[in-house]
Amino acid sequence: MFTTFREWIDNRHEYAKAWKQKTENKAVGYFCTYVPEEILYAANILPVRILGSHEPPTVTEPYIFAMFCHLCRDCLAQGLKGRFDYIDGIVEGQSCLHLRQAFNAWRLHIPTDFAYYIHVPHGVQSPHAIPFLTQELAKFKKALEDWTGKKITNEDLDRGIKAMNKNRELMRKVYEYRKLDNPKITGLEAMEMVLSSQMTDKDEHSKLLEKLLEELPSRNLNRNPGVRLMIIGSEDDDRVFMKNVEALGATFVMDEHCTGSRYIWDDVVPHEDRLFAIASRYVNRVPCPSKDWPEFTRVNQAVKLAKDFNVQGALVIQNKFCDPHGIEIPPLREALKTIGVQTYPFEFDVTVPWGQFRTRVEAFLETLTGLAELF
Amino acid sequence: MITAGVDVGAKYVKTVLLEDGKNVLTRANGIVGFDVWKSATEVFEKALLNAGLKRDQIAQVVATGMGRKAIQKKPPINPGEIVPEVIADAKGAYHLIPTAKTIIDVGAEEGRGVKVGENGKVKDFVINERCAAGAGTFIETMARALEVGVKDMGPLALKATKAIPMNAQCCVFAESEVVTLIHSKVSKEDIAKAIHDAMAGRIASMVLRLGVEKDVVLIGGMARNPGFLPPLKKELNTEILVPENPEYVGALGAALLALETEGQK
Amino acid sequence: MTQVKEYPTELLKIWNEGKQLRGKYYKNYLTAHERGGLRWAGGAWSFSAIPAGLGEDVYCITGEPHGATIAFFKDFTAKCHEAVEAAGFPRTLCAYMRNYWGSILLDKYILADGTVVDGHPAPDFIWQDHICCSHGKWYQVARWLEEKKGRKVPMYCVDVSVGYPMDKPLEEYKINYIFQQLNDGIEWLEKVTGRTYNDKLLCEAVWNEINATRLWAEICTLNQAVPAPLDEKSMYSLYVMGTLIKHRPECVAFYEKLKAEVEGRVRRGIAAVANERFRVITDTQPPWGFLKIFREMEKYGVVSLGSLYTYGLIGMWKYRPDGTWAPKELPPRKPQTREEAVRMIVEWTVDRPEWAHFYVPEAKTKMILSIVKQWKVDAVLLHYNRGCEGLSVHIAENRHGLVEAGVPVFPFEGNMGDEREFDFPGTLARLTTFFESMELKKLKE
Amino acid sequence: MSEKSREFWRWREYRHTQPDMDWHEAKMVTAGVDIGSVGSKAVVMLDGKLYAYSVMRTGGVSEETAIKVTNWALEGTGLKNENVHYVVGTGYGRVNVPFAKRTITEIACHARGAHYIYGPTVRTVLDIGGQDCKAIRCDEKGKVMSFLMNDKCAAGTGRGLEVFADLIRVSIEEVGKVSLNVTKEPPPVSNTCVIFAKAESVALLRQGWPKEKVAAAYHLAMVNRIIDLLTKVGIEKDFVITGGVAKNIGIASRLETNLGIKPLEPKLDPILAGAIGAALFAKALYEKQIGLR
Repeated sequence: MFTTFREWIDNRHEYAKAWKQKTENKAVGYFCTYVPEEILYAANILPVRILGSHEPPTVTEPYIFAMFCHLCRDCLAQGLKGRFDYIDGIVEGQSCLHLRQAFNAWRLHIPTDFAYYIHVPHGVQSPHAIPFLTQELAKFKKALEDWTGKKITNEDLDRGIKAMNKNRELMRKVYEYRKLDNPKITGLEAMEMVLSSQMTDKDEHSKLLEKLLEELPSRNLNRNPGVRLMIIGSEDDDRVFMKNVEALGATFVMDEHCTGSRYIWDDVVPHEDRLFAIASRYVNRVPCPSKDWPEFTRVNQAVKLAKDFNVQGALVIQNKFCDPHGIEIPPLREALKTIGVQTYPFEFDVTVPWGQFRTRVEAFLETLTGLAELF
Repeated sequence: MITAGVDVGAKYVKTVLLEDGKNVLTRANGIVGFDVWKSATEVFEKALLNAGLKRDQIAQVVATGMGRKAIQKKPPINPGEIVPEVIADAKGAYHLIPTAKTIIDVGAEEGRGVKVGENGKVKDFVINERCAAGAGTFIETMARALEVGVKDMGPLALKATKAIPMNAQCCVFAESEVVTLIHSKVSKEDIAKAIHDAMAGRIASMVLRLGVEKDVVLIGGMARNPGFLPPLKKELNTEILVPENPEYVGALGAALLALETEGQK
Repeated sequence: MTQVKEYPTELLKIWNEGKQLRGKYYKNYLTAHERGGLRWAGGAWSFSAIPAGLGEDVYCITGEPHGATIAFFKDFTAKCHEAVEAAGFPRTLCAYMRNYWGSILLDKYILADGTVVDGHPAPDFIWQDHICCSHGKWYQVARWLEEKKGRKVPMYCVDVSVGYPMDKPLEEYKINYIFQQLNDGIEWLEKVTGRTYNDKLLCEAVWNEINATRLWAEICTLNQAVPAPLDEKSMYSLYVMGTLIKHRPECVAFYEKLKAEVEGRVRRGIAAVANERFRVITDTQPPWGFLKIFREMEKYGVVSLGSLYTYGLIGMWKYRPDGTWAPKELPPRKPQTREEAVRMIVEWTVDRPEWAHFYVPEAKTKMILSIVKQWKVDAVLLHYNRGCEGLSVHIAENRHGLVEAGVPVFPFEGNMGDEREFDFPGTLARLTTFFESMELKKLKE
Repeated sequence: MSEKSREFWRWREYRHTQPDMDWHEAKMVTAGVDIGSVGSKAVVMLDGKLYAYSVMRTGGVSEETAIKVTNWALEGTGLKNENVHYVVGTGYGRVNVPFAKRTITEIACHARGAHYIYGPTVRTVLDIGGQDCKAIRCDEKGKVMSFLMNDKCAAGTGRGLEVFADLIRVSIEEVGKVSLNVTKEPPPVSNTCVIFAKAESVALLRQGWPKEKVAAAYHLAMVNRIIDLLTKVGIEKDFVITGGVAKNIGIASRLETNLGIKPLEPKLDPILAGAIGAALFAKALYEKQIGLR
């Protein structure tokens, strides 16, 4: 199963082109997980997450100042290099200033006939956020209808909601197997499962998940799980880092990433007003730090997950220049320390110097295992 | 009429003696020491010696480069005027290649991009910010880490088999990755290529801010490094012309400007 | 050397009055508790007219101007940065925010004149707004730091990140979203302070704010005159009143007096810079620790008339039918009830120029081009400000738009609040190269 | 070599054998090989006592360096590779030490090595390497309790000093001393990163500042950056400095004045801390292997 997930990620462009040919429907690129994919599925449009290629994004210099994170520049670089020429439009659900620039620069400099920005509110802890987002989603639905020339009915929305909820639920079931003393999947595999879901058709992805869930109980990784780690922080699709860390005698048993648990943790609760139901999901979901104030709900979520998956140590990731996650590092590390989970901070960039990181990871693992036998 | 151009760079002083704005009588260079005035004077006098001339036979001198202020209003050079590097680069490169529209000058410390209008006039320019400084010296430091001569770094890079993407935002990040490569059994050729690709990436991102218009001309000390040109062409995806004696183009431009100021008087 | 005209110059008479007003306000904030008053913390863009309804003795030092004051004093700001980094925060975060947190961690407070007082005065409540990613979290963490010192500070934050379309009025449901949050906020203020809210004071404060922010725009318009009566460096000390006390009558009175004096200077042809011959505008906050860069520019006869930042951070503007960018028209009459006052301040504030550029880069480029045209500007100096991601969002797109419109642009990288990252000698060398490429020779050493 | 072309960045390579010890009588011969980003060290111990060591520059291929530095440590002692019972590799190139049975990070090794060099009262170890700085908190046995390494911008302290020495044309071994003969400490250059610091130093030299004053400003900037790291991890007495830069008196004395804590005086070359720690771990591992532990 995981080889298919991996292939889907590595050949994401070929997959989307083949899907378009087969279905003769449109595909839309999106930047952040605050885009309501339920409505896109309702309009029979394939949402495809735009992520970077981890190569220096020099082409973006005239459009985004290099002091903004590598993710937003790397995403724009993919568009400028023509690697997403097959998508029919782009959509962004408001999150941080960084990805907003990738969206605007794409809109301004890469020909596309549909560019829509949904003002998902930041005040998600306010009671007025859901009614506000419901009206924003109504405008978004209308814009899709005008663009595709097809009405989006309640049945379509139900189909979209069902596809998303089912996919999320199945992935949560797979995550449960990571609580075992000897987890049935590695951290790398979990990331590949969620990442591939963000770039492929949900129903197709869910079928694979159902087969995976049949096989998991008997699956044996025959590897020593070693130290139980958790990875928390900025958007992270760096699979090389995950692979390398898990080769040093540790396993990522849990994550708090928008490319991981945060993407699958909340479902749409059915309601007569479908848009209200979808809006409630995106307001009440585990928030991105850029929307998480005045209370630290995401930090509390990370602490809860660390307990539930009995984590021994956590790697706290900040994409260099990422302010929302950078601001939360000290409160997050302190909260985890109070429940006995040691942490170590990492600064990620477009390319990652594995030499430096290997020393930090191994030394961190040594503090967790204590090299007891050598003293 | 003989004029002179003195380009006091971050690391080297370059001097050009020019006859009637057409043929170059001699070129001389030397390392910049603490006493900038002394180093510039030594190189200037070396040029006079090579050409068998005296100071009073030089009608006009114009100085340029980072250290130009150190020789202002002081004998023996006593330049009639001092001009920023950007203006001297434009003049010199335009003289050598009149179709030049975008000039890239990469020296030891600084990198510059100049957009040139008609008759070599500066339309727009960009100079690397400090984060992107130190192109030349970075290659020197990394040559030391690889136990390779600085001159051999370029040719070594051309023999590489694999391209390894490396951070192109600043030398400190790039250096951390070079150390990683050294300790993960990557061949010296591939490491040298990664270093040159990173430097080219940094200079390209600066020039892209300016916009690339054909013909593109590369000048400055780094133009002599054969490993630097191919990745720069790839990043800017354009052909790049390199004139003869690329590190003297600034000094040549200054000598041409000296002719103009002498003409106006 | 071509002969350069010399304009008469003269010091601003109102200058000291401004200094005293600001100094007095800092003291009032510090000593508020001694007189039973209240202190609140929030940003320069938070709706400061709303807490004014709690009483006349309610004071606020807004975060950004305080961050700038700290940045101005090099060694204090260095200690703040060190304290924040020692606490584990990354160095790339907003420089104002780090200065603010630093003074909490050091438990020190610096006044406008540079004296450092022991004990960081904890606010009674936090009243903030959120449009930049760092806004809400700035005070969320400030609150977390205060709590670790045993001081519980309640926090309320109004989300205004609703999207501001270019050249279209704001939809009703967006205005309503802000209006409802402010209405709930008044009840919250009564709960956390135990005071009964006074709607009459609110109406006064809203009307003061509307007048003060319009007056500042009118004063900025006077800089269209040649020679320019004000230069940006002095405007920094004048507009700061608007970031601190735009809801107070003293601020309205101050700006009325300032406007009269500047109108007098225009009539008499008084210049801010004697040999003005090249008019520039800048963008976003300057490197506060290196304002001497303006004096270097004056040696070339270059004057900075201001920027979208000095004009639009608090000044309120609107495009007129004829396409010119002008001070916003006052509403017909003073608000009488709480609902009228809150709706009026929301409808007034949503046209804030610097909110539009968070969403549409073309909006800011258009406003800068209007200033270039109407203020007769020769070049734009763009500060690629590493210290503030909010005001430098889309800055590369703005540069792109200006260059395509044929405006000479000089971009320079720096940091408004962390002077360790500002390369003064390098920037000065590049700036003088830019002037020389504009055929401007140095006039005096 | 003319003054012009001398390489001020190159430091002296050296080795040493303890004369009064004889490996034939030793029950356990163990070695620690520390392949750093700039310098490589090999240490040979007899029953946990320092016997022979060598220090040389890390070359372009770390595997060759590992072999060369180890052979140089054994040179003249009569010992051959096979006589060494257990070898532990550490440092950047630890994975490339062909004959190392186990690799342990330099954080654990420096803490253990500092315990050997400075004694059991050590609680805070600062290792200023060529590429990275490490601030380590350890217990009375030299076991790591917590640690922190520099962020991306603060990399390259050791190599930065080499580039700086080349810039002001003073040998790397003297640059610390030169930085101290100033009457008053000048304001530091920027400590944002090595590139900013060097650029500002060049500007100061061009303004006519004497070498000593520029060196003082540069060293103070590096020390401020190191202090940031130390305050993050928290400093508990006794405090020691290990790694090559420990011998730079310009850094060590400024750390003392600005931290207000006196680092202990090393009885042994602090650059060996990593390799010593590795050799001691090798002894513990060998004891486990032959059932002694």
